[in-house]
Amino acid sequence: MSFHRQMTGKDEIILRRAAQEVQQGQTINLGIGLPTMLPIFLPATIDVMFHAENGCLGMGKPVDNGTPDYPVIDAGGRACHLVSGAACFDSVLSFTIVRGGRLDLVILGAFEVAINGDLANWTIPGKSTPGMGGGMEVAQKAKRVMVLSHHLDKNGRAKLAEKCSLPLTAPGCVDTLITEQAVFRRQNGRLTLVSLHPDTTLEIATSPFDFKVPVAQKLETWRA
Amino acid sequence: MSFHRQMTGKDEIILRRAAQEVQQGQTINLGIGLPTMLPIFLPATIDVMFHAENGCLGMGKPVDNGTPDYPVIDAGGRACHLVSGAACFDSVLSFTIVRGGRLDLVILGAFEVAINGDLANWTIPGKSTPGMGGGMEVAQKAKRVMVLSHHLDKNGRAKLAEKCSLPLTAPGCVDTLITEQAVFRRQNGRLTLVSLHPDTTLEIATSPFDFKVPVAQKLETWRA
Amino acid sequence: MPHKIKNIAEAVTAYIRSGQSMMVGGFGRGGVPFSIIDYLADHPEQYKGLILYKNDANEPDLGIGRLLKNRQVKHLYTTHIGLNPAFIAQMNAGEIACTLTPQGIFAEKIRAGGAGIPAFLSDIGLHTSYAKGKEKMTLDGQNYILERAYHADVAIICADMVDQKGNCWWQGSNRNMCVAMGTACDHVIVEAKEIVDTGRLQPENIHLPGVFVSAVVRAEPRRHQQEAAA
Amino acid sequence: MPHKIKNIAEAVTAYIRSGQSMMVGGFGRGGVPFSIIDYLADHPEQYKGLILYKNDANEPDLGIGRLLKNRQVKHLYTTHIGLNPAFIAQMNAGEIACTLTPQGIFAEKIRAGGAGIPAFLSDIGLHTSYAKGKEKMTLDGQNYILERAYHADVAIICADMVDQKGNCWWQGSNRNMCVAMGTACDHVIVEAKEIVDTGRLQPENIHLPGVFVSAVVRAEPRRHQQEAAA
Repeated sequence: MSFHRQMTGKDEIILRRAAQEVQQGQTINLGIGLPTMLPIFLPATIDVMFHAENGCLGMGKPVDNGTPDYPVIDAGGRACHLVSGAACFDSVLSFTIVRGGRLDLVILGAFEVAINGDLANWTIPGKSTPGMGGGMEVAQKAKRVMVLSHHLDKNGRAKLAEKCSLPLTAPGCVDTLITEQAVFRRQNGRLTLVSLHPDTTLEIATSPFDFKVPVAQKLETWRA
Repeated sequence: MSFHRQMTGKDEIILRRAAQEVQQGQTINLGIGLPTMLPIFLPATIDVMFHAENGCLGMGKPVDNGTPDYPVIDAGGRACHLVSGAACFDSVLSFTIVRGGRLDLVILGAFEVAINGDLANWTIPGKSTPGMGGGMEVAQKAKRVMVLSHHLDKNGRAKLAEKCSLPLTAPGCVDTLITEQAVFRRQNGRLTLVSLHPDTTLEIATSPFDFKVPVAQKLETWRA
Repeated sequence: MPHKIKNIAEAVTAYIRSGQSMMVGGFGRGGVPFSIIDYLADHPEQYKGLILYKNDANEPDLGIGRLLKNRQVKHLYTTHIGLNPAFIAQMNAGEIACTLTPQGIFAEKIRAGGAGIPAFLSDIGLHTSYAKGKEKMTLDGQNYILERAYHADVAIICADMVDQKGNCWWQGSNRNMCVAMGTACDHVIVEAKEIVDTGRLQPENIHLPGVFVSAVVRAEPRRHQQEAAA
Repeated sequence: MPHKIKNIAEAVTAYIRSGQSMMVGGFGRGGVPFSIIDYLADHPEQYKGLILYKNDANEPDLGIGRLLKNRQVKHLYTTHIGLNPAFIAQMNAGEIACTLTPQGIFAEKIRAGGAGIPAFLSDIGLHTSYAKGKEKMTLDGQNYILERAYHADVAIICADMVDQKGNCWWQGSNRNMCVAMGTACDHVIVEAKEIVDTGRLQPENIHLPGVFVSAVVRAEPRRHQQEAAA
């Protein structure tokens, strides 16, 4: 199996901004899709350990010409190298790490994110139910959940909604949402716009919302 | 820690008889004390695997001059070799083996055994409570529980009682009791005398009991 | 002790029947017993009505994807089916039952089955549709789902190195669900990529002791690899 | 990533306080962090009122036997104390609380604490005095004990080979309770018999990944061994 994806300009903006949120020494789980490409954008000075649900801590770079039969794959099925100090284990220990709260950061994609931090990313009933995989557990138990998403979906609707219409992966779990236009952080229980990409304005970024999005009094400078 | 014990003539009779009960290919757990000495009496043609609660399958001969600091000890603290094909693991997997019902045979000592198969071997309240260790689990979950015991305790009372007076390790678990005088097997829910050592008689062997011990219609020849 | 090595037909005939519950190792391709599955898929009339436990649904013509396509499976317990659109269509059409469980809870339920633990408490998915209809329990004022153990008649798993006693070792991320499944079934058939002499695996590094294993079979060259090479 | 190697005083000062709950690895002598325990026993005024979890009570002047003798422990959770008559006397005199649990359930409760499982069902000891006063539950007509997870502030364990990231490997039967304890505590101090360079342990053979480990200290020559040699 594989979840390869061509990177767009928007993707790159999101990934560069997300890389700024990563801290030295963290244990990080990357969801399928966009998050998988984050490591490319991390500076060489950052030393973190990537966790994969299928049973590795210390996932490294993708293997050139790696096949899905390669003995180390990430949770998306991509052949990967291991870094020095990596450990391999079984699914049971892998989720002991997850449910034991050992993940400092998990970076996920989303179908929908609600203003209160609710996350929906595992089923669109009647249409597509890929399954929750390890998503419920990482979303519920990681110390910090960051969602990477385009500001608008394919139909031009904002990914950040007042309320999720789809079944939840986990309630109130999203701490940070990064789109190509803005960064939202959960403050007082609500995702609050705290930073704008230089190419957009507050009016443009908030115009797709049919509800009032909280905006920080003083915006952070966009980092990338 | 160590539970060394000098072997007496009675011990040897019990162990030689017990060795006859072991079957090719079995996975066996040996309790502290007398049972630990069983392997000495097994013929070389018998190929079995000994399980130790602390985390080995495939315990072999004791190490000459082995200290308690030796990296492989049995559950009684004795330094041991591993046989070819042995596996070492942690306490959690060790008891997955036990509770999963993978032990074909467990051989234990006892304070008391009741005629219905009840076993008491972990506490004499107010006097001695060494603790149950792994005893409750092996007694409750092994496919077959065999107790090795002197026919009489130090005070001349029969080890096999109508009812246990001490707190139980597990109810109705004892399938076989071997003493230096007799073999008892549980038949129709009651430990039944099925074989007598040539040096004793039914009258002598049953005289210490203040209750009627079931006796098989046809006694088995004593094997050793 | 007689060694446990058998050929695939012997092992399957001895331990697998129509209507049985069967756990199948693997996450993606690692740990999947492709040769045993191909044998089952090549004999669809003899092995049907199976209840499967498998992390994911593989791809339509690969691994359990073949069993699903042949309609040899009546119920699939899994965590992720995103990669098998043919199966999703079958499921949406009501032709097959499918139970989705969060991946770590899926692993934990299997492990519990192996460890003699009939059920455990968990808060995973408690405030989601996953929790609907599930038994709940309150402990110290917190609400939990009572998760029951999984146990099956037979497990088929693939390991990288296996000795004649059935001791198993896995490379990289190939271990995944295989160890837990190997403890949770009445019989376990291990497909070995490499069979090594007993004693070659270091005792401390054995991932699944042979005591859990009924039979060891040799992995055959993989059909999809042969086709890719052709 | 900064390495985790500290000296014993640093690690103990950083992570251990009077009144804390502490899991201590080991079964017999294997896996027992003797150097860390000796440090605690040498500072009885600074480390007291401890709640200990340990498979067995060691011997009177060895390992946690020293902490018990110094009366630094207020409660011992364990499975076997048969070898420490001094402790048995203390317990019988009511000077220390002691909770005895069947060994596999003891291990399983610790593991559950590490795995985010608050409680599980078990039938071990159900028809014995062990079950008295414990919460019960019925499932499918069967009665079970509800066993609660153990979790502690700190674990001290001893491993045979440890790298700078805290990845651990154990020889022979030394692993015992150490892995489960290493997952079930807020902080874990590993006493290493040998510290090896990161990358030397094969990833597949690591028994406890370093993510669980707060600090690694070097095992000192053992006091009782020195005395025995003198």
